[in-house]
Amino acid sequence: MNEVTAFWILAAIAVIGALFAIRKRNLVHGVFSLLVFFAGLAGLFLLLLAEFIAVVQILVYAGAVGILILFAIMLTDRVTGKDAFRVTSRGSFWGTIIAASVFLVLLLPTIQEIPQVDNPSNSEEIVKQSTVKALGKKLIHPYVITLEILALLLTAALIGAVTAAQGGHPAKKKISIE
Amino acid sequence: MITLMTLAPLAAAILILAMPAQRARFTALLGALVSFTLTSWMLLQFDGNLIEVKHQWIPDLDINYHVGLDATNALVLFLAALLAPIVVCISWKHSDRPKTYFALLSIQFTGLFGTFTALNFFHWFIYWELALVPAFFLIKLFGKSEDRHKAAINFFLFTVLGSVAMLLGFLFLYQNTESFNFIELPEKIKSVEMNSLIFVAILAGLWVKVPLAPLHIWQAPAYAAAPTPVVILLTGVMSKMGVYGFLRLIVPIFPEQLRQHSEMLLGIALLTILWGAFLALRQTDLKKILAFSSLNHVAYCVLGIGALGIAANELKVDAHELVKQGIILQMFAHGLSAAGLFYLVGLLEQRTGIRNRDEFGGLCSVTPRFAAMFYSLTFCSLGLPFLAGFAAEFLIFSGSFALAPKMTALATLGLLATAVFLLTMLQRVFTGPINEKYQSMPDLTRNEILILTPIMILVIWAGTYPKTWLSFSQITP
Amino acid sequence: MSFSTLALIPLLPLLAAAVIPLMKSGKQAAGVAIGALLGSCGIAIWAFYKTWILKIVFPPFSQNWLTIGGTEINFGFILDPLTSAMAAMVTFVGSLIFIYSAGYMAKDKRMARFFCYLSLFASGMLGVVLANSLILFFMCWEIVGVASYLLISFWNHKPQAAAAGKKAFIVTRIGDMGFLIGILLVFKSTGTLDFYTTENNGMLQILPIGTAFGFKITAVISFLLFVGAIGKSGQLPLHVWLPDAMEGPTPVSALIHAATMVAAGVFLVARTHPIFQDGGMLPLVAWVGAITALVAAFIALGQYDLKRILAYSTVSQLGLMMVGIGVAGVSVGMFHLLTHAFFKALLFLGAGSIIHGCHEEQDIRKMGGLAKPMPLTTIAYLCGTLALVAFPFTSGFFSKDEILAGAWANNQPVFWIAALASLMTAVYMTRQCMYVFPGVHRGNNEPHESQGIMTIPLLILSIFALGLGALVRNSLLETLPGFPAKHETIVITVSIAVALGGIALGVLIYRGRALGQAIDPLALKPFEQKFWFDELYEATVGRLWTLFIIFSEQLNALLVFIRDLTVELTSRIGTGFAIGGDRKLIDSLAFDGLCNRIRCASRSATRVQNGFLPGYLRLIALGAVLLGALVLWTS
Amino acid sequence: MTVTLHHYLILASVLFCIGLLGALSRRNAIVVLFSVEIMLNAANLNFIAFWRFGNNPELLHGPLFTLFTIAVAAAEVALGLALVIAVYRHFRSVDLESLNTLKEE
Repeated sequence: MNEVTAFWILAAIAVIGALFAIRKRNLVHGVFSLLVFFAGLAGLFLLLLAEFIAVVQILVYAGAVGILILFAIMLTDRVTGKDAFRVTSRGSFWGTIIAASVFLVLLLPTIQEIPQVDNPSNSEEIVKQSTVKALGKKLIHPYVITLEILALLLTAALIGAVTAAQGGHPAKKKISIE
Repeated sequence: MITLMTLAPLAAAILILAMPAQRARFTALLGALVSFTLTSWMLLQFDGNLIEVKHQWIPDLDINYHVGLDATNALVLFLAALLAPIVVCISWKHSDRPKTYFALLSIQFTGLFGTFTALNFFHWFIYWELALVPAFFLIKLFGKSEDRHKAAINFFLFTVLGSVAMLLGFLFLYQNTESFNFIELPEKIKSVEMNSLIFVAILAGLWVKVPLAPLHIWQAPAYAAAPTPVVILLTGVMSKMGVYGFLRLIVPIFPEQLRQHSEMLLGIALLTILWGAFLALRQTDLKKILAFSSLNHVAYCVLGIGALGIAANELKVDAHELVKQGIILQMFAHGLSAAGLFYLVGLLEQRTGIRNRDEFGGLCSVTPRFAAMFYSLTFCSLGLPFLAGFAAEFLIFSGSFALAPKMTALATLGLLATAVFLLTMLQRVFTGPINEKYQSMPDLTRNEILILTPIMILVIWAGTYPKTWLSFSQITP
Repeated sequence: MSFSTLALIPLLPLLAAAVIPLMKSGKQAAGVAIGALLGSCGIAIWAFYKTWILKIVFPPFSQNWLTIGGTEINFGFILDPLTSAMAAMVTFVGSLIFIYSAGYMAKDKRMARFFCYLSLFASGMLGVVLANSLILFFMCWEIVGVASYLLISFWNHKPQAAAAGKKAFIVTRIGDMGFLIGILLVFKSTGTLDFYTTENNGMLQILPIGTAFGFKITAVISFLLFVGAIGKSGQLPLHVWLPDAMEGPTPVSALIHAATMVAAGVFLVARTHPIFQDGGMLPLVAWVGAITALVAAFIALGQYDLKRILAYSTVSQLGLMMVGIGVAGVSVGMFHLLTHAFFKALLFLGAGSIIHGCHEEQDIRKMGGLAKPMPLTTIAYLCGTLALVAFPFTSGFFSKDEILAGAWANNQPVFWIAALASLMTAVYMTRQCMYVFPGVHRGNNEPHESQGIMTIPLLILSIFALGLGALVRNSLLETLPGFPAKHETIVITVSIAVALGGIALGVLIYRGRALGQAIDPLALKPFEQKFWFDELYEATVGRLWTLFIIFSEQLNALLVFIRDLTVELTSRIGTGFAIGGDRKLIDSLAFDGLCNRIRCASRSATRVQNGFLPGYLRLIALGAVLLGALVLWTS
Repeated sequence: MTVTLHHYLILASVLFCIGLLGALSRRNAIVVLFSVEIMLNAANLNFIAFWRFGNNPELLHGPLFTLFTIAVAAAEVALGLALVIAVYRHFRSVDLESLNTLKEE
């Protein structure tokens, strides 16, 4: 299986996964297709010789985020959305139009100006050398501050999430859905 | 080291705000003592050559963090660092909103220290203003008399207007020279055409701060209204900021303009000397007497500055150096004696509730120790030899007489008038029949004597052997 | 005689002054002070012996005090005949006065403080005497001034005493200002303040050359220094403080007004004599001295206060010393200074003893008949009087004779004035003695003789008052610089005639009168009123001074007014803007109008802000699209 | 034919717009949240692609940036879900259309 074939297959998996994820009425199904999308993307990363990122992608997204979302769905009502007669919001047509135009705006420059791209084989050697070790060094030497800040951010997010989810004050007035 | 010394009181101020009120005074004292210790330690190693710390800050605008200790500021910095803990000790029993009070005091210390150490206009000016704002609030919030609000506003407006003029002057100067650096400016300024308006603008800021006639009218009400520790800072250190400004800015940076305007400066200084002395003669409020006396004494420094503008040709004495050393020593001496005197008057007010000189009498026999201290400091103030005031005034006079004989000769009249009003004050307060109301006034306590002791020692030391102190203001060969 | 030994002379009393405040009892304090001064006295006499008898010449000592740039300011001590004679005199007379004070002040509960001040004073005075640099001289001179201020106003519960101290300090300070300017001028023109140096570049060795303020510089300097001397030595017109200073305790009067402080002015002229000579100011010195001598002698005639008579007598005698220096050089002036120190100290201490014996009574009209209860004091006092009136062969006779001889040779008008002053001296002293000693006692209390500690110093001083002149005359005139004149017959005749004639005149006038009740024939109104000097000063200088004060105060008030006016104007303008500009223009037109428009516009915007979250998201995305389109369009 | 940067870029923009479409048109908050995740991942793909085909790959800018993005995204998801739960507690719904308290009336 050569590279091109792999690319197409993986791209197809990712696109289909993403589409299903946003179109599925059943949220649990949606999450599973999201996982498929994540996996496809990880495959693409592998294809781009970024093994470490691919692994992280699997671990964080497929592992953690997916599970998290599943839990969130379990904790809220109408998980499957069976009784929701309408999945899309009001005026979703305009949303679709806008999304399409964003796509155009993004696509146009990509198609118009063919970027001057090096032959990937030229830099392939260097790319292959950039192992996890090099990445680790980089994280320690110039980006240590960023790393620390990220750590802080995650901690803060953790605390914030706990606090927010805990609620504390029970709802004073309950608004029923229409 | 200098930075640490400058910022220690500021750190104390922040801590004070974070801590319970009863710890405030300890923290303030700690901050002041840290500064004092560091200053003393630096002075011990100081040999007259510039010790500087320089960090880039905004290099494109020549704004650097640049502090230093050199012959010009060493002694006055020491004075400020010495008076800081003393001021805190004096206000030890202060119980009215202690957190605010001590935090403001500490911030003011930082402002003062920063002004004396900064060598870059940018943060020098920040410190300069930083010293002003707490003083305003201290007078307004903690003053005793009725007119404290008016006095505080007055004080603030006068000095701020002066500062604005100075800021403008410096900005124009910067446009011409592209430098904010006090050390480099004298060199750079030689090559550019200078508008004398710049000089006048900077002069105006210092003029108000010193103050010189006729912009002195904020001084006496402010001194009279402010609480004693604040007056000590105002007269002991803040009035020196003006003179220090003259030495740091006017003398090195504007030699040409100084030469052109030296006659005017001498005249103004003379006017201030005599005016201050004569005004003091009619006052009955002890604090106002001392305020005008302060006006008169600091003006001697400016007399010296004026004389520095005159070229010394074929003189047998090193007149410029004499004047310069005299000015520095005079700042030191006056800072000490005025601080001590204001403290004593504050004690008097605290004990009797009044400070009208005519309502006392015979205190000499009621409170002998108090009288002894008061007499000594008064004599220092009127220039008695072997006390600090004389050495300083003699140096100023000996230099300025060589340069401007007539003006100096007239200025000695000020010494005479000083003697008259100070002795009249002593006579009214301490001699004559004992006023029965104050017959049981307590004498100085041990703590009060302890506070005064360093001042007394330094006054005598600087008077008998000023060499020690002048070694800080001269570059040792 | 090393530098440090010499320095001990002023330092010992200084040390005593520093130690005394730590002591509790007055007796201890007195002991310390007397001991210290006796120590100084020992050293001074040793120094005197070395310089006068062994005739050793000591090089001047200098010690750097300050070095400013290239300029040095030195402290120094000098030991020459002038100095050692003066130091010996000051310490010796001073010791006697100290001892006397221990008795005089024994009942005062502030005795310790008194001795502290006395020691400080002695220290300052000795510093003046020994100083080899003008600056040290001046500094000690000021210390003397302050100590005298403290001593004169020692009984400061009396308002007059406090006022007198202040007056003394301020009037002498007027002179000091002249002195200070003189020092500055010396410093400027020579670059040194040392009198003598081993390198021969002291200010008295290289006299300043050139002009200052349009006159010869040495003339200006000597004039200014003389102003200082006038203030300190109570010469006309700055003599007014001296009689008032009698408010102090009597030993103080003796110390300050006889032996030491007032002599400092004369000593200053003697010390800087070369400059006076070079500047040609000696005739001025002589004239001022002569006029002072005469005026003060006349005033003394009209006084009733025992000590004030002596005070004016001192002023008069100081005038004569000035005359002596002016006409015949240092030696003659110093000769009279030394003899005068002894007999005037004797007189003052005697007066103190009399006052003490009469229970603090100072008015001579209330005395009389004291010869019997106070024999020792009387004898001593009469010895002093004889010396003062220059009775032949007492010490005053020799020194005054020299002065008159010099005046005759150089300046005859001055001679006649001095002679007249001497005559008056004899008259007023006789008048005083006639009031005090013979007859019956007119006071209320029973007079008594003083104790031994007070009378013994009196007797010692009497011996010196009588004998010193003959003893030291020759060696003094030889050793000290000066040009004593030959003694013409007429001088000696006049000299003896005025002394004896004055005494005779006094006895004639006052014998058999009902003293104290009848009108005194010589106490004329101008004399009694001291020629209205105080009133004159009050009317001129005092007025001018007050005028200055009022002027400066009004000027200040004007400034405050201007400030208030500015503030008022600014606030008016501000209010004007607030009403006219702010409220009308900005508020109603611009601001409110704008607000209304904004409100209208926002109403349409609320349609977007409808709380519909996906709508918001879409808007954001739309914005992104538009931005992207813009980028594409422009690139 | 080889796979070029172009392919990846177009793929990424397609994925991004799918994510956007989801965010703009679905009414369930959780779906909106994972739409956002899809968009983020599309951006990550771009980073990696640029790194792979761009200049100076040895600087590792792409992977590093992606790493950081992933971390931020994780934080964002955690918080976002927490908020969703909180909102749900309050309104008993995660329907975005019913969350209209921002409205003026």
